[in-house]
Amino acid sequence: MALPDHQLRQILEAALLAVDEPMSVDRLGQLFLEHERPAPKRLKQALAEIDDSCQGRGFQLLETASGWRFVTAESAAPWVARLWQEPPRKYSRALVETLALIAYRQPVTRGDIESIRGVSVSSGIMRTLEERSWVRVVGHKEVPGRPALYATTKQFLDHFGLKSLDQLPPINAIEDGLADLLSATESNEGTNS
Amino acid sequence: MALPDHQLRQILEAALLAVDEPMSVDRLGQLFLEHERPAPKRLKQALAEIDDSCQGRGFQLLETASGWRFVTAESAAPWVARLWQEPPRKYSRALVETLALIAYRQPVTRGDIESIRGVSVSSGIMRTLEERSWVRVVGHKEVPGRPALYATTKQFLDHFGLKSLDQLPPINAIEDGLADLLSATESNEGTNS
Amino acid sequence: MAQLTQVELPLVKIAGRPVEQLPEDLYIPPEALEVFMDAFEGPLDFLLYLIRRQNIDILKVDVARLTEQYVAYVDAMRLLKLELAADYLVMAALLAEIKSRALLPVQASDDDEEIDDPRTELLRRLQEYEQIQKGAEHIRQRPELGRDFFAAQIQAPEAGPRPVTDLPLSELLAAMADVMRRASFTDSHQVKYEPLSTRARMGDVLARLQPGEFVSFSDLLSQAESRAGVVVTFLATLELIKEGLLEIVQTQIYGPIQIGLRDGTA
Repeated sequence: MALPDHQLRQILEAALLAVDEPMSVDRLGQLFLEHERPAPKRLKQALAEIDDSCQGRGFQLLETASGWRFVTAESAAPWVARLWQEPPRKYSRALVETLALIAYRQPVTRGDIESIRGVSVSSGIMRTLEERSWVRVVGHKEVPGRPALYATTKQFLDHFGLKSLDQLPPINAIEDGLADLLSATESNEGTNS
Repeated sequence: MALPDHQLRQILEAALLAVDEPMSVDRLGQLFLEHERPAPKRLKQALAEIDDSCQGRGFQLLETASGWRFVTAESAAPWVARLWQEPPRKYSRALVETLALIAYRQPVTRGDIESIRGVSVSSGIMRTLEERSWVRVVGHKEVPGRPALYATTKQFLDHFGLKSLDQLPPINAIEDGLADLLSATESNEGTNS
Repeated sequence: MAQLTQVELPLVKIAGRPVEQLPEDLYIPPEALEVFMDAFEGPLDFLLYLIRRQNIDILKVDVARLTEQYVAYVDAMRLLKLELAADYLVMAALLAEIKSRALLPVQASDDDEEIDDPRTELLRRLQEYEQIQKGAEHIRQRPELGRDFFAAQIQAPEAGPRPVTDLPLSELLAAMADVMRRASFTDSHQVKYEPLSTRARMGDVLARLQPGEFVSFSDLLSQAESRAGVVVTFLATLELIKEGLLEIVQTQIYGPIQIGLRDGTA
């Protein structure tokens, strides 16, 4: 006994608004009793319809790594932010660069981070990133001292509205360029000598 | 410099969704800088329009004594409520035995149950049985301390699909059944050894 | 070649005015230089700044010129006796080495060509760090929860009563059998069982009665639905009286028999 489309949308909207975290399609399916449970495909279809119906409104449906959630429209952010006394936190360059390094080069050790940035990484930064649940230790490198290997988390993706790391623009595009340069440099030096 | 209507509605929607408590018209007004702040009348007009636009959706705008807030649509309540349901409870052995004794020996005091089971009955068990409406206090025994006398209820019968207590098999039948079962087990063990 | 997005220059403010470029031949107040250098994340970051200032690709950097600029700043810092992280001095030494190598003829033996070339290694590091800075910029520009969008959460109905697993009758009976088996081991009680219907009716009768209130016995009986019911109710009442739970009162001979809960305080 399938639920009518409009009722399905209503239930999904209500559940997504009632819960203060992203919900996976699987978890949304759990809302329904077995005999009425829509197939994942139908759920996704309904979510897409809800998404469409948010055009021009003060809220939007966002799909991130952990699932779907309603968030306020970005256009309303300057006003909504006034609800809170403190302005949103600003992150230091060191923190964002460390986060970027972990995001783009994971899994990495603290030593890797330090060698790429050319300066030591403060424990405070690693602690902040871990406290925010943006990075976590995913293992240990099998070298002397067994340093921890860090990687980003689902919460990191959720926080920045990302479905997966692929959604971050690539940064290595010039790596091939470097290879070209190296060979060019060598041949140059060769001719110079 | 007044904000256009659609932008005003967007901002109000976003703010009401971001805050999990009712917001007064006054507080909603505080979202806006002085030069753009709409008059209370215009705010109320915008709220009424938002309310209209929620027809048939999974949420609705509600005006309470302390202000406006979004709540989930009542029609979605049965599904949304499932979000918070804890997993079904399992009943402990002690509870089932206590219930069985009350069913067969009613009306009984807690002392009676304890003396038959040979162990004390926790208050938690009696409370659970009463909360489930399976047993209730039907009187007090006229002995020192006037202990409560427990009996099973109609809900108890309903739960087990019984029309009356007579439909419970007589004790000796259960005991015989058990004896059969035990002898069967024993003879099995006998053959095995 | 992929295009390089120009990353925002570190902004240094002196006396409220942003300083983007230090005049090279002018006197620099020591504090200003210190603040300026503080804006960098380390020697690599500073080198990237010097490269960007020339608005050229890292890969086309004139290392000799870069070295001169870098060393000039480091020397200025040392001259002014300002504290400078050791990393900066290490980098200065590396740059000096690169520069001196460039002046020497290239060694003939090229068994281990590129690995040992400090210039290549430096460019590789600069490029890698620049990529990370680009990555940091991508993250910075992402809309962020709590800044660009906020989680929506509204009031929802509360959870209903907690569901329970089914308790099947068989389990109830098995439990009873267990209890009885254990009770027969202890053996101290001789448990006598009235027919269940009597037991159940005893409960019903008690439930019907309010403390301090008497009902007529015939009223109780009339509750019974059948002849058998009357008998059961009668037996139940007798049992309750025997157990001292009920009080029976007759105010006059042949008068109605009144039944009530026995007063506990009596």
